Amino acid sequence: MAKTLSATFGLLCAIAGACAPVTAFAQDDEFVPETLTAKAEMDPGPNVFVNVQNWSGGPSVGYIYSAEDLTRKGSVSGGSQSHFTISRDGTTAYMASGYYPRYDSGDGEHVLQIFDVATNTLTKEIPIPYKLAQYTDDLSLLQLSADETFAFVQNGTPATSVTVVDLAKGEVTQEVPSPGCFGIYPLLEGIGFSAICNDGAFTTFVLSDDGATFESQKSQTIFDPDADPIYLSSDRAEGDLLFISYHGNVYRLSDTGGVIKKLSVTPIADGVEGNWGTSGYTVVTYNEANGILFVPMASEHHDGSHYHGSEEVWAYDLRNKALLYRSPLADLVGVAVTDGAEPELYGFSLKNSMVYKFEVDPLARFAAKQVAEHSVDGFATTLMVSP
Amino acid sequence: MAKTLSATFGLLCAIAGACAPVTAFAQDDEFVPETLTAKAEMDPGPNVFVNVQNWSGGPSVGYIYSAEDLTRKGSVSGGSQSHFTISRDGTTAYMASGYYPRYDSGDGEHVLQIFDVATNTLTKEIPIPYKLAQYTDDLSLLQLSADETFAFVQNGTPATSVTVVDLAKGEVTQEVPSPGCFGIYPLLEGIGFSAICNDGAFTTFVLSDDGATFESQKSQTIFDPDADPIYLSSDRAEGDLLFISYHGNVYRLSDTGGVIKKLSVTPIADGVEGNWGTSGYTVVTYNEANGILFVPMASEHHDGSHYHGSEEVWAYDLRNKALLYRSPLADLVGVAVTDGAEPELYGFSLKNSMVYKFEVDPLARFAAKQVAEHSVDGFATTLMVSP
Amino acid sequence: MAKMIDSFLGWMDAAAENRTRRIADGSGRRSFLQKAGWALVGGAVLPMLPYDNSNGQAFARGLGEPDELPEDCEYWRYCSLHGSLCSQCGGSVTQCPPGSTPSKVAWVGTCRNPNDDKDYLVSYNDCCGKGGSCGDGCSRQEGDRPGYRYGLASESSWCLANTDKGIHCTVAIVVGQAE
Amino acid sequence: MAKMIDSFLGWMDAAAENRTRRIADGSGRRSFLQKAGWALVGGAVLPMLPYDNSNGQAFARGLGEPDELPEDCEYWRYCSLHGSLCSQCGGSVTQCPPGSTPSKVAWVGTCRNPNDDKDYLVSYNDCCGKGGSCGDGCSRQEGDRPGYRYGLASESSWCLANTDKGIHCTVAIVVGQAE
Repeated sequence: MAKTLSATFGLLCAIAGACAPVTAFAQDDEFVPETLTAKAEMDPGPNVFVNVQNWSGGPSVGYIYSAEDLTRKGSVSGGSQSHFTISRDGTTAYMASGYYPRYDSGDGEHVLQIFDVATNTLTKEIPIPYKLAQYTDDLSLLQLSADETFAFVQNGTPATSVTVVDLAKGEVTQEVPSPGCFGIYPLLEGIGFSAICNDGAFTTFVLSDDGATFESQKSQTIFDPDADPIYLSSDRAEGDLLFISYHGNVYRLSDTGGVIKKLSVTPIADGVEGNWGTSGYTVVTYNEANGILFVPMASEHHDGSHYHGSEEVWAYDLRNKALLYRSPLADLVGVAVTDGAEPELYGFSLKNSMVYKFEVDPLARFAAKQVAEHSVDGFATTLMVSP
Repeated sequence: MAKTLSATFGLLCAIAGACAPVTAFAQDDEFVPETLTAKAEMDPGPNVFVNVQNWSGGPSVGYIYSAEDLTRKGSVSGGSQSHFTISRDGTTAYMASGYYPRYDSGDGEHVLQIFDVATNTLTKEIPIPYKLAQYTDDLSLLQLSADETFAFVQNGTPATSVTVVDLAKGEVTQEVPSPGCFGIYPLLEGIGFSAICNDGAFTTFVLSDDGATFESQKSQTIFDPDADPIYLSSDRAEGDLLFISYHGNVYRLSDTGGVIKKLSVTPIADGVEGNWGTSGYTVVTYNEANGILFVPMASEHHDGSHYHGSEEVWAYDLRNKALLYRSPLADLVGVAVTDGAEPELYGFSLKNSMVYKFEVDPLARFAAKQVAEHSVDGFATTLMVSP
Repeated sequence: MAKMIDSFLGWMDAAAENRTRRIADGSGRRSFLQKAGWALVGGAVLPMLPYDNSNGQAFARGLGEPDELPEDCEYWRYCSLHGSLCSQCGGSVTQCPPGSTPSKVAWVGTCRNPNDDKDYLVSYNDCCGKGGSCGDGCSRQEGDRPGYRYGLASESSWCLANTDKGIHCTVAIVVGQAE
Repeated sequence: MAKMIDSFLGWMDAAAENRTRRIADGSGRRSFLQKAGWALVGGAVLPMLPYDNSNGQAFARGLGEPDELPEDCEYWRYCSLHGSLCSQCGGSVTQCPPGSTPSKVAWVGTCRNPNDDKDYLVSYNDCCGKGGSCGDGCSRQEGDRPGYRYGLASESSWCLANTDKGIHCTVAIVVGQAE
């Protein structure tokens, strides 16, 4: 019985075939069919953000966990090789990433996306120059100005520059050339930032109020990039900038006055047996209330081991220059601590694909022990905690 | 020393900073710097193809291994959720897949890509209707006509139809509606194919020489989709089509004459203790020279276990209706055997992320033992062997 | 298990036929098909609220379920699930995580509810339009059939009819009783 | 190790300065920068054949290497490698796999060759324009510096200056002797 079907009829038949099971529902009076919805908002409360960068041509994701117990509450997703940050109050997330429609060939575009954290929704997408750094994420690669009206985006083609984005207007105001410099460390006042340069100096860029022009000042030499290279990772301590070198030397810098000045260098592993060095990516995090720096460290560190996982996390009293405690927390490559009197420490492990919460005891020399964990799928090097 | 840098100057500086190391090479006369090249062609020889489908918004990949020792020789990459096949001579590969420029939002496109296997290069890309089945790969979802002049692509929106592509012209000639039917099993002569339908019958579609029109014939009921559902997986045996059910019943069908006819049903697990059933995705592969069917099987099979990995691979003599050997090959979800007198069997495991080669001994009741392996990263359900 | 399959088969055959015929309301096959097509696109026939802040507590009516629902693959209504649990990434058993979109179409399973010993039809909808993984995957796939019975095909993406394709996780909605 | 770092530092400082000055040929900084920029885009300065069928046997001249090269991360020229080995997916130590494209730019390491006990400059180029993974990854990263020394930054994609971005694997080309 050969026949020729019309395309229209065929498609309708097929739909019927597919949906017949779906359209069937019960006649029983007591049963009320359930409804399918999307949750409107995440549960409230402080959050931990982990930026999972996709290097395989798929979406990067900012995973959002409860800071309480690391329950996974939601996520926002963007393009490839994301850089990520959040607003100070934790209500807004920013992701700079690349979309490559053919994954492995042809042109793409780079965008800065703004997300409402509560609803996990994209609220704005701003095209940026096709120069975004395709680089392992560090918090210094996407930063906001002090008043959070501008975003600074690290470029690398491999020529380096910084794209300045007016967040209210949703447009790029300029591309600041920062040749031989990398990393963005915003000033605490005004519109501007500093960057680490290839000769061990820093350059500070002070922008006009409209973000359209800049002036720059280069510092004296701050560190020796050959003998004592510093990580991109940084945190603030009482308004100063803290960096740490591969070899565990803490550089405390001031950026007031539009130029970086070196305040002190503190070797935290001096006198500790075992050739300890810093180990990880997000390796500088400072608890303000107690003046304690937490650093993932590994023994027998050597050329090339600086991004390996930790053997321990050290609690170092930066005010009294004293190593207080060495918690045996292995395989961490990123740490973040809250600023309160009772610090909460978070960290994650690439090896174990896990994010962890650690309870820190101020009465026990800031010893840290694990109290929660959650799996993280993918490649992450940065994390942040919101109020 | 505040200064304003011009963007141009800054960029050049940055490039110099980046490339200074690269431009430095030695003056030593005896040293000849090496050159960076791309290999022009893969090493010759028969190949094993494994289609790794990307379901996460990234590229799918057809991985190519030496059929000799499973050395990885190359790959071709396309879009998401690929379906994959090769020409009979193994020189051309075909991939139907989806490109979704924003991964998680907005429109995309579906394409059929043609690759030259030797050079691993894309030679043609043909846009196809945005209806491609986003479905775990089976070999029946992308097939070529007997003379390899047309490609048949399975659609599912979830309405089902088949896109017909003229490969020489690089264009779609028609969309054949196949309501309630799925899977593409090309005829051995002429331009056409059969499909499995929801009532347990098959429909055979015979196309005009230009691929632009078709006539269809529906068969008698072949199997019971409720009681004895068959897999999509199929192979040819002396010109007949072989299918197998979840419960290990082999359906031998003829498609000559433009309609499917049932020739025999052979229960391969009858009389075997342990409630054995078929287990995997690519579960039907037949060695022509010896008339042996190889099937991944698992004991205590139950509703929902049909895609689990194997416990054993059975060698079943289909001519003499005899179970010859049960090789203890665990965790396989796909198998492919060559057609020669000395069969070579390949299989892969999702659990172990491995492709394997097995030596099959015709003198030992076609017992199979592993002789090579190679890792496969990602989700794969199909494999093919080329001459 | 056998009973469930029987029930399932019954539902696929006469019972479903009867019900769909009733829905079709005698207004002709073509008309029914159009309606069915619309219903399918509309999402499991049922009215779908765009957003819900009930934390997934609005369900379980008439199912005799406990207040706290289990989150593992062995939960009864996951009998045909093939996907990752939305309850592990910001959603719930019946809610897509914030910022994702429920799929317009779904596959269906028939699961035995141990709380009342009845069989229910469960609609498995993917949550779409969000990249990245969710929690653990489940692959129970009871009643699964290949694409020749597409409405039971757990191996398909079910974001396929949505504009935003990214599959994030899968929910399980009890949409009816099986007879 | 200390000696290699010393050598590396020497190369970064005076030696490299001397060499680049020679290349610049006294024709002015800006001109040099333009040339260097061009050279960078041209791919590790060296002439690059588009295709090669030598199976990677055309190298190792003057390096005293054995015929068969090791494929593991500990191979001497992989000292600063951060990526997966092209030799494990259809390429070789110096060849991108068929169908992929060598990166136009690269990072550089300084590695001690145990065959002649000399230090060499090694250019690590990504092979671009192909999706999917390659073989095992290596992360030795000796001499690696963050992006403020971009030419040593193994944490960057080096397909970033190619039109086709997909990073497939990484090769290691000996481009010079370190002094």
